[in-house]
Amino acid sequence: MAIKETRAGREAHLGDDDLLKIYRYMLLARRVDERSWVLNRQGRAAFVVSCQGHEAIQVGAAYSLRPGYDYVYPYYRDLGITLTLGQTARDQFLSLLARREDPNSAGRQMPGHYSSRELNIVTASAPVGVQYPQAAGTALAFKMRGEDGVVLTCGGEASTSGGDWHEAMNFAGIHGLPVIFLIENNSYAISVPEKMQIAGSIAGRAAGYGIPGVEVDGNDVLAVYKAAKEAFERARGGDGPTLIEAKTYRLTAHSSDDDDRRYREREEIEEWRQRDPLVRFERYLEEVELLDEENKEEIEAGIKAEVDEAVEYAESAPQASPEEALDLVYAEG
Amino acid sequence: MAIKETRAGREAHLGDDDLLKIYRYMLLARRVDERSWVLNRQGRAAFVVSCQGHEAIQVGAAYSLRPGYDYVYPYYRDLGITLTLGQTARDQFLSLLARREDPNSAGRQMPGHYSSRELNIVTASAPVGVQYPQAAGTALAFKMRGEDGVVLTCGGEASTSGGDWHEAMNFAGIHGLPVIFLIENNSYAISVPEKMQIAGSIAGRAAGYGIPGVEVDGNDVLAVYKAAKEAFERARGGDGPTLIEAKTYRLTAHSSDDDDRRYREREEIEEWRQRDPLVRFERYLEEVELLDEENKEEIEAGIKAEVDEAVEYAESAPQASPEEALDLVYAEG
Amino acid sequence: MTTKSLLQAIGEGLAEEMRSDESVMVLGEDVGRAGGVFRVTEGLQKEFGPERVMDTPLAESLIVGAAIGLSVNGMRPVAEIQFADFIPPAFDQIVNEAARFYYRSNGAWSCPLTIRVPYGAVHGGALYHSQSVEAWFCNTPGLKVVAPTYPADAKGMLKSAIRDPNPVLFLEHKRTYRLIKEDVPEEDYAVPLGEARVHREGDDITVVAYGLVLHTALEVAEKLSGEQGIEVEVVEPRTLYPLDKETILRSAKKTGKVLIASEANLTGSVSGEIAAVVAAEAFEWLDGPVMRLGAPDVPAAAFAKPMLDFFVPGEMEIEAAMLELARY
Amino acid sequence: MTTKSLLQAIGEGLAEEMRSDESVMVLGEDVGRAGGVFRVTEGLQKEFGPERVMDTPLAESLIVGAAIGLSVNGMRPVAEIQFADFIPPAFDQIVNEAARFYYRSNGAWSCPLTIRVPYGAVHGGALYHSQSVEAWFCNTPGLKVVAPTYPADAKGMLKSAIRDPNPVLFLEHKRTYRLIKEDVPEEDYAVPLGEARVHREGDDITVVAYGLVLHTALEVAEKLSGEQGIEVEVVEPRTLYPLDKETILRSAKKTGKVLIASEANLTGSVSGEIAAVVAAEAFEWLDGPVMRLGAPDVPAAAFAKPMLDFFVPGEMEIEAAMLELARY
Ligand SMILES: Cc1ncc(C[n+]2csc(CCOP(=O)(O)OP(=O)(O)O)c2C)c(N)n1
Ligand SMILES: Cc1ncc(C[n+]2csc(CCOP(=O)(O)OP(=O)(O)O)c2C)c(N)n1
Ligand SMILES: [Mg+2]
Ligand SMILES: [Mg+2]
Repeated sequence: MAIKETRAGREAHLGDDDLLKIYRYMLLARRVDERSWVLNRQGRAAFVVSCQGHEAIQVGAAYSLRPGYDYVYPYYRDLGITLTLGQTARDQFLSLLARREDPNSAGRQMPGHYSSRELNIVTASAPVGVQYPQAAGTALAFKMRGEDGVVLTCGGEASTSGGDWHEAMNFAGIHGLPVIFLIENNSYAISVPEKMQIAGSIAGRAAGYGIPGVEVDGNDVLAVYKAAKEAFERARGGDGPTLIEAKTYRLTAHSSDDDDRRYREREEIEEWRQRDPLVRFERYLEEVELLDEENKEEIEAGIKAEVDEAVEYAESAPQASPEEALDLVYAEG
Repeated sequence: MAIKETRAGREAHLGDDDLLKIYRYMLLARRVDERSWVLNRQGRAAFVVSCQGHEAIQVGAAYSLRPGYDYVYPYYRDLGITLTLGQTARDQFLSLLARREDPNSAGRQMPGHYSSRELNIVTASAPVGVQYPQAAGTALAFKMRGEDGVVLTCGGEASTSGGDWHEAMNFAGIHGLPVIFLIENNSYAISVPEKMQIAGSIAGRAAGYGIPGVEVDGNDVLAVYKAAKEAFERARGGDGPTLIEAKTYRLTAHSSDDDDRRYREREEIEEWRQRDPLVRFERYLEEVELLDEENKEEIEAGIKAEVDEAVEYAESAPQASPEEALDLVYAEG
Repeated sequence: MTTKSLLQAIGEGLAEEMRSDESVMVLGEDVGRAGGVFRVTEGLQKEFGPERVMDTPLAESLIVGAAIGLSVNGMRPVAEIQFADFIPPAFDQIVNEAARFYYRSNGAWSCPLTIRVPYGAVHGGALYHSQSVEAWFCNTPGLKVVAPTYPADAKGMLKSAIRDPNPVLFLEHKRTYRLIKEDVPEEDYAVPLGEARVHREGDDITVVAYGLVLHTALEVAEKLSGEQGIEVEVVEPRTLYPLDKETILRSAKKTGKVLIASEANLTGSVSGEIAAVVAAEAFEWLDGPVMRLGAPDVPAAAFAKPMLDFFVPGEMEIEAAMLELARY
Repeated sequence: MTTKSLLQAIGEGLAEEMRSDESVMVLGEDVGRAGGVFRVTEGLQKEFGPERVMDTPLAESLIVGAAIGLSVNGMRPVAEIQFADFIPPAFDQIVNEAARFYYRSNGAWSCPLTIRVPYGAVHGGALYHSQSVEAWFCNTPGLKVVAPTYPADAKGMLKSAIRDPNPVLFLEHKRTYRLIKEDVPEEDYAVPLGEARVHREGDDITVVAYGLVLHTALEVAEKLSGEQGIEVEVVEPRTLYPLDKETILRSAKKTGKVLIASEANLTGSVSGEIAAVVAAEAFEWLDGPVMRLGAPDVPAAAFAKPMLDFFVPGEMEIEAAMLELARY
């Protein structure tokens, strides 16, 4: 299929190749995630935490970052972001299987706790919300040096309930820091539904800090892309932070340790499956004739090969030796 | 002077006796505070933290509380509140001079850290902001038991910068708790001016939590009274929390340990002295003919006698013995 | 009497206290509909409703702060911190607030509240679902810190904690939740706080331990008795703060040789305090160095199983330490 | 060389580091225009501007969290916590975050940041302007905790802290800010972290102390030497975590009698860890119990002066403890 200006591209100021790239990242994230569950069910992976349902938010937001220049503070679901930035399926499976070569932590942290010095992915934590003041500080450093770097920091809707989010929003607002708070609101925090988690609305809180607040359909990758791009541009131009609340739904259980039948109705999940952001973007690309059976299969096959290779590689990679637990407690120098 | 319906009374639905009582509380707070500084300058009191400038907010807000039924979480400037609730000048000087009879803490805490089991003044802390989640919890207990108690919790504008304030606002919003957050915004946190402390606006943040947010002139006692009364009524009627931001100015240094010449211009202070809430209310009462030279002097004389007696009493009251520091670490029972 | 796991005993203790005292309530993340991530509170929301078993926002300072506010207004809250690793945001409300209400108000206000805290390393838990946090709190006058290991103790101590007028931190080692079952009384009973328990008498050495390591220590003690005739006295503090010094010192004076073992990073652990007490107050009776065994001084257990297993003091290390001390 | 107080030496150290390294900056409450509530940062904002000497909102988690974020993006922040008592809201960012970036990222990310923390009891400070909080942190691998007492040490160690690639908690005892002056070098110099200092040699007993209590201990040691011929070796850890065990053990083995004194509540204090190390590793050399002296186990120093004075270990108590040990 020839690369041509399409409706989608025009709307989002994206070329066809960009659109297909975005699709590929979303699909890769989905397939890596699915395979992770298979490995878990087979007893080969101790723990999975999923990005399924969040791919549009993550790839859409990350696509206009400058890897290795801008900083990113992702959270545990952000596989779509780290893949878009340049991590690979291999990286993910090395982490899932706790191999020494795991680029995030050499098997120290759970999967989903991303880190890359090269890609400026700042080592992620498990305690929810701690990344926000850190992200604000990183943005302040850019501002102090007069650089145009931006910082993207992400979390679920429950990550706004803790004090750190508020303290960071306030600080970002006071100093007009180049930081984007991306809240991936998937309606649940493990079992706790949004109405028991959030009073008022998340996007609606931005105004109280003098910050633009944008609510966006998190299952619409191009809408997220546009909202994020505008926010990055504002930040790069010295116009300060933006809060983006992207609404979606978690398509899997919270993690492989969770049984969501305790607290979610099957019908609710089914309803949201109809709005699956990946399927939706697929339909869109078909409509604008960027995707057809043929190239779709081609892409699928490519990704499958990539995933197969990655799993194989990771499974045969060595684990860290026990004593390595003693290393790297303090930095030297 | 005959007790008659006046303009002020009609406006605020307050009788003349109420208006004069409010005036008396404000004046008492001011005079007790002024005397505290004198004792400090004479080397007889180690530490003073002041309510001067905040009297209208404090007396206005506390006047429609039901002492010993409603709960109050005051902060260190809230002398006007505790006096209105029923603490006395004596109590304050016993605390200032760290006497065993100090009702707040028997000399353990600094002055301004109020506590009274009888008056439901919950023991106040020094760490700024910790009272907010506590106040929300206390309100939840009222709600769970179906009682119509309300909780008033107060702090300076900087007390909204910490996470506790946000966590409490969110929780109060989710459950529609009968708690009133009264922010006494005096433009400074020690030396830090509001613009370095607060992004956006405090009252403006309430909406983000689905809570009514009211901004009120903190130097207008009747305006504060009305705003607080309405908020209490909402809370008692099951309509949940209110955030009140009352704007004023700290007329003294932060405390007796502070030298505010390092960070405030004399002109700025002078400007605000012109708007002194006590003077302003005095003028108002004169205008509506509730106050004249004669009863003003009478009230002053009464308060002076009360303050004199209280200082004398406190000075001759014994201090706690050293070993009492060991008592009451754990409750028995 | 039926046999119950630690997890079941705690759940049952909670339910019983809620039944007998209307003011007892539970709050925390996922404690309601989901019944807790470990299922300790399963069934409670159904029985007692969504207010008395309340799912909170993800905000630990709020959870403890609200519990304080509830406790001064007639309630007896039992707050759950989902994992010990996530207790730091509540640190201020625990150590600066709850623990001090009574003292700072000269006895006017007290905080009868319990904070349940699952702790300890588990497979797959990694750096932030594994920590032994007790040392952070065992220097806070006004707070009680308990860490029962056996089901019957846990149920009885939970009841004591809920009924106590002071704030109590109630530590539950996650790896021991389902590790063993034992008889747990059905009738109402309470096990007092502040009392250590001697699990096994012995003349040769004393081992002070709690949590998972206690189970291991008891196994090794049996083995050493059977195989080598070494008789180990095993003491479980049960309450870590304030300590039952008397029981520990009595044993130390009897055997003259003390090993303190826990899963916490060695340096700065509660074991250090126990060792210091022994070295100061039982010095004359000592026949050997006061030994400690703990996890290495690294941030916490890693995700990769080989590193995790290396982190937690195991049977071999405990046996080696006991033998070293016995032979000293 | 000019003589300087502790407070001046720290201020000067800060200014020098800021002059020689553009990435060094200061942030905290009132550090800017007001120059800090203790005036440690006086003059810095004038010299370096409002960004490099930044007044922050009243939010300690933010202060440390932002410092972390600054530190991973090329800066060397020196954060100030106004009083040690207000550090709990930052606990998570310090112990779970800053201290673990390096380990959890397998060495990819480090946090070169310093947190200055005025601590210790002062007249009028009461429960929340008085605490000795070191024990909360001296069990956190990845973090360094230092507490210099003398001006020249403090300046040199502050420089080391700022240049260190790890997070360093820098404790300053408020009562010692202006207590003494000593010669402080003008030229650039650094005092390494992790090394204890022997202030006074002696054969009879060892006293390990820091902060205000160190000053007292040194006075008493001189007195006992003059009046009774008892020679006390006084060791200052200077770094509290990780400890310089070697220096402490060397002294313990030499004198055989060890007293550890600090102003913290006794139970759960860092003194316990030091005592445990001595009891385990110098046992064979001990001629007496490992003694500790600290504040009583109550929440903190009270406002009323009689209670405050009772709280802080004073000359009489220190002398009594030294004599007891010397005569043992
Ligand atoms: C401070 C803290 N408390 C509790 C937890 C346990 N926990 C992990 S994820 C989670 C829910 C998070 O929900 P949300 O922020 O909405 O993100 P989602 O998982 O839905 O994407 C909880 C309670 C934690 N990791 N950190
Ligand atoms: C958590 C915490 N951090 C710092 C302090 C030190 N401190 C005491 S009052 C204060 C300023 C408070 O300002 P604001 O809330 O505006 O109240 P105001 O004094 O102006 O009435 C500061 C920084 C504290 N008490 N608690
Ligand atoms: Mg969610
Ligand atoms: Mg203020």
